[in-house]
Amino acid sequence: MEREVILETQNATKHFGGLAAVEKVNMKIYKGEILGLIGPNGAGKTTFVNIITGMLPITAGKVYFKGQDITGWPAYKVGRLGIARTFQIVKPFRGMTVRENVAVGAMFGHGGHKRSPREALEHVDEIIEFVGMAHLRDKHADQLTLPYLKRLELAKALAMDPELLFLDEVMAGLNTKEIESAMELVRRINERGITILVIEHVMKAIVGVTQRVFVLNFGQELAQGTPHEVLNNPEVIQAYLGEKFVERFFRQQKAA
Amino acid sequence: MSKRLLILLALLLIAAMALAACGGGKATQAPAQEKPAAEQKTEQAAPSGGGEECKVVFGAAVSLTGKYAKEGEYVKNGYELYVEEINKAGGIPVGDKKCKVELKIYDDESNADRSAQLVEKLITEDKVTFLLGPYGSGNTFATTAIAEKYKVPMVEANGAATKIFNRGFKYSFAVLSPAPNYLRGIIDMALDKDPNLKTVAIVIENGAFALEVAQGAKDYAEEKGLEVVYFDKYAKAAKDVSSLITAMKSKNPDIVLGAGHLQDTILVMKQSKDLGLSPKVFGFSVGPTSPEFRKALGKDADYVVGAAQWTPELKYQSDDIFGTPQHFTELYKAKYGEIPPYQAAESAAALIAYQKAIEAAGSLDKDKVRDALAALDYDSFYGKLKFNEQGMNVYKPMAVMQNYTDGNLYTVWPKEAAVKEFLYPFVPWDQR
Amino acid sequence: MSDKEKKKAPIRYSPLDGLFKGRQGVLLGLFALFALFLAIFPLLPFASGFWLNTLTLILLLAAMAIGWNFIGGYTGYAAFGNVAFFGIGAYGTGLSMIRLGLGFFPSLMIGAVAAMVFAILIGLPILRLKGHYFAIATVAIATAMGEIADSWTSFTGGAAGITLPFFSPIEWSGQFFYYMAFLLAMGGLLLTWFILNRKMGYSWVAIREDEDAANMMGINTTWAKVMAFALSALMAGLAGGIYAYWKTFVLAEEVFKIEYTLQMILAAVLGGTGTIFGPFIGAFIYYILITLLVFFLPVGQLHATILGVIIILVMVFTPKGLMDFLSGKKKLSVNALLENIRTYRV
Amino acid sequence: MESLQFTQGIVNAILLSGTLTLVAIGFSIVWGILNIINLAHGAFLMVGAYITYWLFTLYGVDPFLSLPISMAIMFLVGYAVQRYLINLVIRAPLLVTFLLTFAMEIVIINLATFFWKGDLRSVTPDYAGLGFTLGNVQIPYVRLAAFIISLILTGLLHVFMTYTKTGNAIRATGMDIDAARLQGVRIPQTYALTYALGTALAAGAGTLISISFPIDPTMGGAYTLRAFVICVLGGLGSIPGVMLGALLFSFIEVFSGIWFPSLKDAIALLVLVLVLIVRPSGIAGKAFYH
Repeated sequence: MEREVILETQNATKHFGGLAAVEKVNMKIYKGEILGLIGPNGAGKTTFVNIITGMLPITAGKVYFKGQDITGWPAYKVGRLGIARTFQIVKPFRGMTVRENVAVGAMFGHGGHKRSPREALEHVDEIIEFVGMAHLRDKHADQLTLPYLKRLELAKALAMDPELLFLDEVMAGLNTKEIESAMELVRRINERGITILVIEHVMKAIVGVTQRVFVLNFGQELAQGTPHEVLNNPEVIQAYLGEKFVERFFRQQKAA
Repeated sequence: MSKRLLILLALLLIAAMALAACGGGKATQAPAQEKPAAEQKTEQAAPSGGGEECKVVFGAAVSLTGKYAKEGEYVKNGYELYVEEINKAGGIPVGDKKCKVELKIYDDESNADRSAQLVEKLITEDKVTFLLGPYGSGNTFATTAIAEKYKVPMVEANGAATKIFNRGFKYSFAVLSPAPNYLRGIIDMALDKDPNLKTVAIVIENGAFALEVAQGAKDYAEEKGLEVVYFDKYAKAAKDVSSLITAMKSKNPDIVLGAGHLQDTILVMKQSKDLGLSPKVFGFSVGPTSPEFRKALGKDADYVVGAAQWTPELKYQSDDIFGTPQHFTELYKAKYGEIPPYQAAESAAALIAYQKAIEAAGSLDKDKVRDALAALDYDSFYGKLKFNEQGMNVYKPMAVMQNYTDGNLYTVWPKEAAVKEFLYPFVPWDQR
Repeated sequence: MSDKEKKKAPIRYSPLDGLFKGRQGVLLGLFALFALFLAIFPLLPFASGFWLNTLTLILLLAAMAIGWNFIGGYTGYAAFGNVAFFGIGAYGTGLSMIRLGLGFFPSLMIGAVAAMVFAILIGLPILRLKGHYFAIATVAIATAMGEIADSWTSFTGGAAGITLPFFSPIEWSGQFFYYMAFLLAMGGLLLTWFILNRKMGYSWVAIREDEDAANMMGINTTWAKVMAFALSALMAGLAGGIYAYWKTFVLAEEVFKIEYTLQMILAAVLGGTGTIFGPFIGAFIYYILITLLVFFLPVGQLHATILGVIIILVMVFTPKGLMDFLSGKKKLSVNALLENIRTYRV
Repeated sequence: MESLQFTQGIVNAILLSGTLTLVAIGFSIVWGILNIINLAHGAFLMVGAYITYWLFTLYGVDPFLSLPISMAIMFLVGYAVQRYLINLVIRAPLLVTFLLTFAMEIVIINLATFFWKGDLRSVTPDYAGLGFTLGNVQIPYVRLAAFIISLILTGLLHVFMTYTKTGNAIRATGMDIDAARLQGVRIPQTYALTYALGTALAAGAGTLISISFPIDPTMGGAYTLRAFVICVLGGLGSIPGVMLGALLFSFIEVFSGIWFPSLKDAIALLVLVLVLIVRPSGIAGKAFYH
């Protein structure tokens, strides 16, 4: 059975001056899945998300969301259409309380046109509870610790009622225990019917939550497949760990 | 907590009120006092019967700080010198008695908003009898409107722009010659010396006063058969006029006239030397008559002529408290240690205009004095004091002073007042 | 949502304003008293022309500061050229009265609309600029506008300016302009309150805190920013129009002077940027400070110096304004004053 | 005769660009490294000019000889100001440093007016106003000298920033403050040093300006604005960029001064806004502090 494609890029390309940050990437995201996007530092993962979501103008190529061409749309339109994202470097609205932060998503996001600020503020209680921040509801965002800021990012994105959610390194900087609960959270979000693209360096998380993984290197597709396939792909290992390491790795394997 | 807040806000309110009660400015004399309105009324009314204390209070907002601080000081000096002298003589005669004169001066910080605000304070809070002018056309423009609103006469001495008087105001009078007349004396003098002069270049500071000066000069020059080959303005507070000098030089004018103020006049002279602009006559509306001009330029000030509303050498005779320009100069020098600039003289003249009008009216009533001012025709130490329908003194000629090679300033025009011959022509920079 | 949940989470509906945290009643009451006092002020026996003049100046400043707060305080764009809107409002009103022979109110509308349109036209390109670049672009535009008005003799009257007729009857002009300024300032406060309870208010604050995030969350940031700019222009433009008629003349060097921009920013900063009442109270604080300085300093020339020192001290110790202390959000203490340095020093 | 206007204009513009380079370069360094728009820049320039004036008037020191003195004095002042004032709030939001330096300008200008009065003053050595003619074009000695000295100082600065350890530390701080810290660069001192360099260069420019133009306490503001325009035109963070920006600006200023004298500043400022909109990184530049 052909799975329903929720987002598709065709030859998506982004150049900064002469530098190709993303080069002709073709990616399909299927409805309901959790897709992992991995790659070494500087591989263009965040840039890729930026050009899809309209944070950066795309140089060439096309982006389709549920069959609709959204290439070059401004970010706010993309957001209202049902694509939400978190930021690798957290971007809370520091002058607002947690509730207000999340309510902004409910006010302006997908379906936000239906809500007044008052309704949005009421609406977000459930989401705040869902991410486990009910006790911090009326705290100012600038009083939160990093793990909670990461969760706040999630809550803000969720409040937009997205169909597709990009999670950009929500687990970086967290300790093992925090990662565990974040993974659990991602799974539960997915259970709500939200398709998720996870950018992550924490391999454990990738293996733990994703069904499929897409690898970028130097802005180009390197591989895709199940987490297991991809992580045992020598090219991927080489890209990640450098040639010397790979040689040593295979020597050791042979020796073993 | 909310109690603390309440107290804070209350304090704020009280502070605001207390402050404003003291007024927006600092009086230099006679601290402000709250007086019941009734008492004030009797004070303003014409004095009846002797014995009672009688005084006239003149109020003014003058620039003691800010960009006109220097000129403002001259104005204040002029006002104060008159007050000191008249009080020595017993005061201003009103009817059959003499009234002491008091002066109330605030600092308007060279700011038109402030000036208007302070004049409103002088009228409504301090209840002064009459108003004197501030320094500069901008501030005068703002304050005359307030005087008009409250129907209090204002004789001003330091706002020459005619647009101040084009509004049909009834209560504003100016003792100085209006702006368009400023450069006429210089043109007359130059043509008198050398009728072969053909071309004039005029550079203008982009300001109300200077624009009127320039337009007046242009009209007059053309009337006298001169060709105006350059006529352009530079921004107020310009720091570099090289481009205009370059443009003027390419026209090779016989006469260069500058309409502006001291600072830009100095700038024009400096850069004319830099760029080798040497006409036969260099003349300016404001600047060359000020000691600052010589200080800033040194020898390069030589030969430059400037317009003057008044000079210490003029040959006026009067029966006013000063008598002659020379006597005024002596008194001023004794009190302030320097030769009086014309701003001081015209400021004192404003008070003389009041004195004569009050004497004629025989009363301190504002409307009566206004009518007397409108009818005034008096020869003072400063020259003729007579106002046209608009309130301008168009009857007094402008004098011309020249920076002589001996480092002094001399009156060189009009001929009857000249103490030295007009040095002509301007010696080109490269021949010095 | 269940009833139980509603009970345990009381929602504050206008929480974007720092002043209103938890003590709405008292403050609103106090403010209402003050507003009432201002409303009946001209009827009081000691309300002389000077008093009206002074308060009119303060209220106009307050109105402009309230307007600046939209773009500078809530949206977080350091606009340093709001005087341009004041000037355009003044010229628009003045020219409509003189050249078109319109009455004051239609002219005022024209002036204000002109200021808003100008804000939208320049806002679209320059609101894409960030930080310093935006700040200086606004300064540049304001300065250039002043110079153009000063030189365009055939249209604006150039450096000679334009002269407006007096308000008639002249005896009531003090009261008339006082109430105009009063209504404008009060209208500005209401407008702030209104916007903060709308999505617009949330978009402004979101943009201030993080524009990228705001954009990604579905906020049309360009629209929101331009609206903030245009509304601040509206306030300044109305103030300019009232000012022009009040002073009966419009002169480029007066209505475009950068001091006005500085004054509105200082008023907003002193009171507290990004709060409803901050700019309003700040205008009074600013004026009192200035008056205090003029009064108690024997050397006139030094009061600007002292004002500068005060700004420096405020910037170093309490750049968020005095509002935090006034509203009890922070306790006034040495520690609180040093907190800013601890946060921002290198 | 129109051609004289044109050639003289070109010469004026080139000579002006030297001084303006010096004016803008200190401003550019402070902006680029510290990310501060130093609105007090012009005020420091003015103090430099006054130091020259007083040394000349009171002690007869030749204005060109006073250059190192005014630069040294203002270097120390700038160091102290940054170390003990601006460093306290340097990471605060833009509005704070903006208003802080603005307030510093107010304080400096008003103190200067208080102590030295507001009148226009001139440094008038014997050779002031002298010059030679090249064809029809007048070239004043002092402006030529100012031009050459500006270029020399600019060159020295370039050498300092490129080849000395301290210069490299400053540049490293501008590029990546954390990396610089890890390398052992003492940030507060480096910041203070950078600011001191900026004020010293401003003072040097003030000295040179005082020889060709009259000075007064409010003279600085116009130069601050020009420095900003030049930095934007040339792009932040490169010395050649500033030179190019200064040259461009001088031409705009001189020729708009000839053709539309009263719109001189307006034209320069509108060019600035246009450049900002079209090419925010400047014509030649790339920012090195982002």
